[in-house]
Amino acid sequence: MNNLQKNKLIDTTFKTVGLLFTLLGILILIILLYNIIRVGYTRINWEFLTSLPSRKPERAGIYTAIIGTLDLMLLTIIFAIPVGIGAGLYLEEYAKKSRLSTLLEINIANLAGVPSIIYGLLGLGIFVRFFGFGGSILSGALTLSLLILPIIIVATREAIKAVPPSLKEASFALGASKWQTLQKVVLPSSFGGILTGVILSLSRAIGETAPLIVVGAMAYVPFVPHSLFDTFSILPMQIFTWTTRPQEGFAIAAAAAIIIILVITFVMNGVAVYLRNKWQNKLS
Amino acid sequence: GNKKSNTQEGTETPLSGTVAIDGSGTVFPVSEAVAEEFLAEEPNVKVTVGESGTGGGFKKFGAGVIDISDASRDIKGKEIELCKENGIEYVQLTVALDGITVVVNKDNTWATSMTTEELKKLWEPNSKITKWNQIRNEWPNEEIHLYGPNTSHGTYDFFTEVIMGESGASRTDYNAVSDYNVAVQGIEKDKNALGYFGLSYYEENKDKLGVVGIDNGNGAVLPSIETVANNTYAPLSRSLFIFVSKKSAQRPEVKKFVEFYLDNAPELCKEVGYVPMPKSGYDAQKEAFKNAMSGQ
Amino acid sequence: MKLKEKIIEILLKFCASITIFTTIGIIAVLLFESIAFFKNVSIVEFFTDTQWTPLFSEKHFGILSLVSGTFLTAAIAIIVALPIGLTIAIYLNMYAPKSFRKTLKPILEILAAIPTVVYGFFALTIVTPFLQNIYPDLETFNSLSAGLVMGIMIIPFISSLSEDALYAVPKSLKEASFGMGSTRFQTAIKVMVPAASSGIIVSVILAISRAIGETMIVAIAAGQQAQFSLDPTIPTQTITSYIVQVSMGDAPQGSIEYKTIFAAGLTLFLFTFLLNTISFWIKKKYQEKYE
Amino acid sequence: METTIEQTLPMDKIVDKSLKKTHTIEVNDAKVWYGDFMAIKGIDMVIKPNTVTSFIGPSGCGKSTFLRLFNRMNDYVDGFKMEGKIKVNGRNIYKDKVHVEELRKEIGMVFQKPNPFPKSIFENVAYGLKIQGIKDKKLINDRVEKALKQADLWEDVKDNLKKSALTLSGGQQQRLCIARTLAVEPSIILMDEPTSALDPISTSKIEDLIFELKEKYTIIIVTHNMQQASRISDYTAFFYLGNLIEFDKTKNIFTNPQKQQTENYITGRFG
Amino acid sequence: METTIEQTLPMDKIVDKSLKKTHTIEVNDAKVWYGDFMAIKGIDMVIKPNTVTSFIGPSGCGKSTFLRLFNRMNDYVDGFKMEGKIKVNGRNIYKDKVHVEELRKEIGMVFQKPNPFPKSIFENVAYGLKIQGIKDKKLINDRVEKALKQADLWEDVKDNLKKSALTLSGGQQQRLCIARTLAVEPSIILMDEPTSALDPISTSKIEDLIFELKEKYTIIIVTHNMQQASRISDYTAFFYLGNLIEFDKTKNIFTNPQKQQTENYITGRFG
Ligand SMILES: Nc1ncnc2c1ncn2[C@@H]1O[C@H](COP(=O)(O)OP(=O)(O)OP(=O)(O)O)[C@@H](O)[C@H]1O
Ligand SMILES: Nc1ncnc2c1ncn2[C@@H]1O[C@H](COP(=O)(O)OP(=O)(O)OP(=O)(O)O)[C@@H](O)[C@H]1O
Ligand SMILES: [Mg+2]
Ligand SMILES: [Mg+2]
Repeated sequence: MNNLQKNKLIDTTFKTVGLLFTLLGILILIILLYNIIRVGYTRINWEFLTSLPSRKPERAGIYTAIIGTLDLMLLTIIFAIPVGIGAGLYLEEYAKKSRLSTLLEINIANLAGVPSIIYGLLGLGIFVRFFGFGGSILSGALTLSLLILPIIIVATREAIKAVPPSLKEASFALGASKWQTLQKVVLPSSFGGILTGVILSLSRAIGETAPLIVVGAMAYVPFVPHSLFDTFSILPMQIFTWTTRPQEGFAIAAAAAIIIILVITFVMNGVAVYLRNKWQNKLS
Repeated sequence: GNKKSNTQEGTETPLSGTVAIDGSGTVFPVSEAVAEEFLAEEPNVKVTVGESGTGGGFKKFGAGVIDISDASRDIKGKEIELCKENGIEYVQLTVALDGITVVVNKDNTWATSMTTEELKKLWEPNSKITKWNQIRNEWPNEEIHLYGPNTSHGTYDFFTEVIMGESGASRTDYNAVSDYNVAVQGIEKDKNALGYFGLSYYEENKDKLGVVGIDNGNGAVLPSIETVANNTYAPLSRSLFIFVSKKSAQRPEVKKFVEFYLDNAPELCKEVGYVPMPKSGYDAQKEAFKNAMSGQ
Repeated sequence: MKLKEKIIEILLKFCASITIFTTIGIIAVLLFESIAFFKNVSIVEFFTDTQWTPLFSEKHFGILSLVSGTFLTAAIAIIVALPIGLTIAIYLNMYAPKSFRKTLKPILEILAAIPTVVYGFFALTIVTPFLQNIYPDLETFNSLSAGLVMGIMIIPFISSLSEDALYAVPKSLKEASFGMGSTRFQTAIKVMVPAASSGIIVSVILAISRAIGETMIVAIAAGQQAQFSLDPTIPTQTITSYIVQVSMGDAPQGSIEYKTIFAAGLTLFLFTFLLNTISFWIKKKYQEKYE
Repeated sequence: METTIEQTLPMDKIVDKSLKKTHTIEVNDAKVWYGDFMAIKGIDMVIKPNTVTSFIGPSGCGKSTFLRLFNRMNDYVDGFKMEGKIKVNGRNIYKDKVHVEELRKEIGMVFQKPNPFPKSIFENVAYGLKIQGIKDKKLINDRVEKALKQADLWEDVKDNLKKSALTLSGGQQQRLCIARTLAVEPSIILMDEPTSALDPISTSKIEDLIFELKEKYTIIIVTHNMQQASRISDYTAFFYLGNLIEFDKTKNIFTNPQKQQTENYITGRFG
Repeated sequence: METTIEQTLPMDKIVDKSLKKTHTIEVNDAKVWYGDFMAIKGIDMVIKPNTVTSFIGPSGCGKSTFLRLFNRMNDYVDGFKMEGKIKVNGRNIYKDKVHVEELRKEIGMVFQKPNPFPKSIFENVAYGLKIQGIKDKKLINDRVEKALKQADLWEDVKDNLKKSALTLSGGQQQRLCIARTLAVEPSIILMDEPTSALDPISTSKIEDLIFELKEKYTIIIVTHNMQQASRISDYTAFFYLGNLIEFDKTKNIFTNPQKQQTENYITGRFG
């Protein structure tokens, strides 16, 4: 009996600690967000979003940085998604349990953990120099694509795995070929999961500064990119530049830009969570 | 590019094209300011400014990728070689001055001035100084905490060069930062701190920091826009440069941009926290640029 | 029809092999410059010298001091994140109501999405002064607060991924344990965590990878002073913060200083490669065991 | 439960597809391995057209494995290996030249758990036609309607063809799966425990359906419900540990089994 | 199958734990909801000590739900809500004061799929003792051995107690799960389809075991195998759509059911 009470006590204590830790995490999050918002909210307005960068902190805006970020993300999506989904499909549905597929698997797990700065060095060596794309938005997008590819592949595989085998069997039994089954049944059913992976990987990519600096994102770009070979600026780069400036006003502008980048990230994550839930409900 | 130069006259067809600038983060604010003003005048010219470091800038410059390289130091051996290899001829122009300030905590009442000798003793490689009273006996017997730019900054190169006489010669056990605001934060909170960085960071944080006058044998001089401009703040005044590719400067938009740069630098560099040269200095730069262009 | 299927398969296979090319590309780029580097600096010095001062006039190329900084900050981060993250994971999985779990998990995941610059200043301006109240000898730049804050940042990696792993443990095991009269805590510790251990280990290793690869927090809050020491109260430098420092700095390209970043990058790559390979095999081994 | 097989129907007549669209299945010493494990240990069997045959036997005896041989659904299983011959309409379906996709159009399958695609009802039934490349809207509409009618689902869903199939009840879903199979006009239908996930009412609807379908199709059904087997099938095969123990008219199996094992199983002495 | 219940055993004697370690279970108007769905619609039942009671009925009728009320295993299910009383040994187990962990030691449970912990055989059986805080090695060893013997597994594993439980066969695993339950010396054992995942031979071993255990324990078993119910149980309860339709001696249920629904189900007219 005594022992039972002891176990109960431990149980209750742990529950409390668990709750406290969870709340602690949320508290820190609130502190972080509060600190940013407190500093930056005064600058959040339409003008800030639509102004060009400037040497005068109170006039500086993030128009080109936002457009650069969105363009970069769009291009990254265009490059990374087909390849990532294709690779995921191959590994999950085609690859035999061979040496090659094991190698591929280790390799992908490993790439997912390679520090982003190293991707920057890769992009510099391959896209900027070897292919001669220069410090263009194309080089940036290709570099980011490689960076998020492993995440998309892993997410795709998980999503495909979650498609009930019974659906695949049903399709085969109706005389569908493998590709028809993948295209018409597997991919639509795993769409939610894949999209979640894509969005989560993008919310990682959107905050990346270091590799893009190495590849050639510019700090001052007073126009939006019109071609793949144009130079570009991105939000994190703008934030980084501003935080190193001596004037107080730039610290405020940086905080405001951080708010914007967080909002973009939250919206994307929100969409991901929404889609995940929606698709989960639909399939079960 | 034989198009007729269209400076000052005002009524010609608007220019277009691109001007690509990259390089030192120290010079960046000046170039950015110039680019911003230039944009108002020539809205169709796309001027971009990067800050991938003086070294990064020269690398691109030497490869012919950019037109103008911002630099907070002279071009060095390998970089000159690279330019030669790729047939890049250039002209070096001084666009602004900067003073390196030695700062201490606001509550530091003792270190109001230091000689360059003392600075050297304090910062030289393997320096044994760990306490204030090892610099001057009457200073407190307390540990000294050093802050400075990390080794990849032009400021670090310059400081070590003028104080130690050799670029890169420095003790290694100091708090190296990549962002001076971080150093400001550190020094602001630490009574025993001493650090050095560009004048603009001190100017912006005057209320939070104390400053050390530099005695170069002629009595202590405090850093300020005036003392840097008239070169009495010695030896810690330095020049900031742009390197212009002669070939690029053949393009009207680049040429106009450089001229615009030299015309507006005095005003704009003050605005972003640097010190303009006397007018004669800029005239000399304009002259140099003109000569370089006609020398083609 | 058959031909089309074949072509598609080859296309997909090509997509998968891009990841191999990526790795080859990384190794090639790093190796190319590293070889040049090792022509000037002996590998022995690289791995035995305890000083790292490529940008000072008196040059030393002892990667160990960067490695020790990397290791130290990552270790502190894990010491923070592992117990907290795991406790949260268990709490969310075993104790929290379902709706709680559904909302709290994504909220905590936001911690991982905040730009790391923000964390860096958080560490420097809030955590360090706070710690200095407790321990006045703490220097302004130190690996302790950088590590702590990095730990906070990677909590969601451990809490979310471990919770996923716990969630994947067959419900039947949980029921068996409850059915025997275990409390939730006993069930968690004795049954769930061991059964989910592969997933948990993988989450930890991913978190470690992230900590090792993190740049801005360390660069801002831990100073940029390479020291071969495991003292958490003094400034330190990690491999990544060194790479960023040089690649954005004024070091002349093509110089030996510049090449150091590739040698350091290669070391880092080998590091993470080792970790990830280990994690892969752990995962594989356990998977076979429980399937 | 009376059986109504035309034992005398001449074989060559059946082979002629245009005349009578169902086929004889002949199994010749079929053996199956999963890795090292031998799941089917050499089975011979002839299944006549237009009959319903039940496979019964304890769990794990190989019923599903054997059934799935007929449309080569085991092909994708890791470690699957097979020996022996299976002839449908006189043609060995395990020959290399055989188009598996083609075969599966000929031999439809209905699974244990209703598994409609997460698409609309219409799309579910039209799926098989569309993947054959049929584009003719009218044809597709007609076939969908016909299949849904055959599966006795038309009345339930005709106003809601656009609705997601997942909103149907379990029994309706299973009938939808049958309709989906019928739409591609197979001649043989394999069913692997098609009612085990259903409630009694749905079950009896499906049983009625099977009874009707027999007119036009050859049906093989796996069940572990002996009452069901005796209710709906003409022939019954009893499997045990990978062997076919007994295969006879259903009446004989349930009233007068020849083997002791069969009798034990039927009378509930194990299983 | 003869029933051997001591109908005359005075109740107060049973209540005295030291004398006879099994209890009566009384269910009083039990109702269960999962969210809005009512899964159990008001059931009364008295289960006598040292009997085997079978719960039968079609899938989804609430057998598992009802069984899991007895050891409060539904407590963790989201949306679970319960009304009514369940008394074990005269004590309402749904009172707030009741120690759920204590209760579950008293009322053991065996699940449909064998679910040994991924630990050694020994650790599996010792698990329940260890979580009670028992440290005495000798005692643990003895109890493990005793439980394994009771579960008829000792001979199979005595030389390999350190081996992972996952290497055992399905039937052995299920016996291990029973041993694990017996080791904590409960008085009542709940079994939810304990043999449905097993082959015939394992099944018959477990059935024999249940038969032996009846001497010392009260056993309630959910099964959808009517043969099994009739073979092993003294009482049988037939559930349908959340209602208890009929509850009587097994013999009566199978030979002379009082309700039409029961008869339909028993004779396989549906299910
Ligand atoms: N994919 C597989 N890999 C390995 N073994 C398998 C596989 N599928 C089935 N088996 C084994 O083959 C044997 C026959 O399985 P099968 O599914 O055909 O049995 P069944 O008679 O349909 O049983 P049930 O009534 O449970 O559906 C079983 O012992 C099973 O464990
Ligand atoms: N966790 C749950 N949430 C919601 N509904 C549930 C839950 N568990 C069971 N149900 C529903 O309650 C009803 C009774 O379920 P229960 O599992 O008790 O049936 P059962 O008689 O054991 O069936 P089976 O023979 O299939 O095991 C079913 O309609 C089921 O869908
Ligand atoms: Mg089967
Ligand atoms: Mg059940």
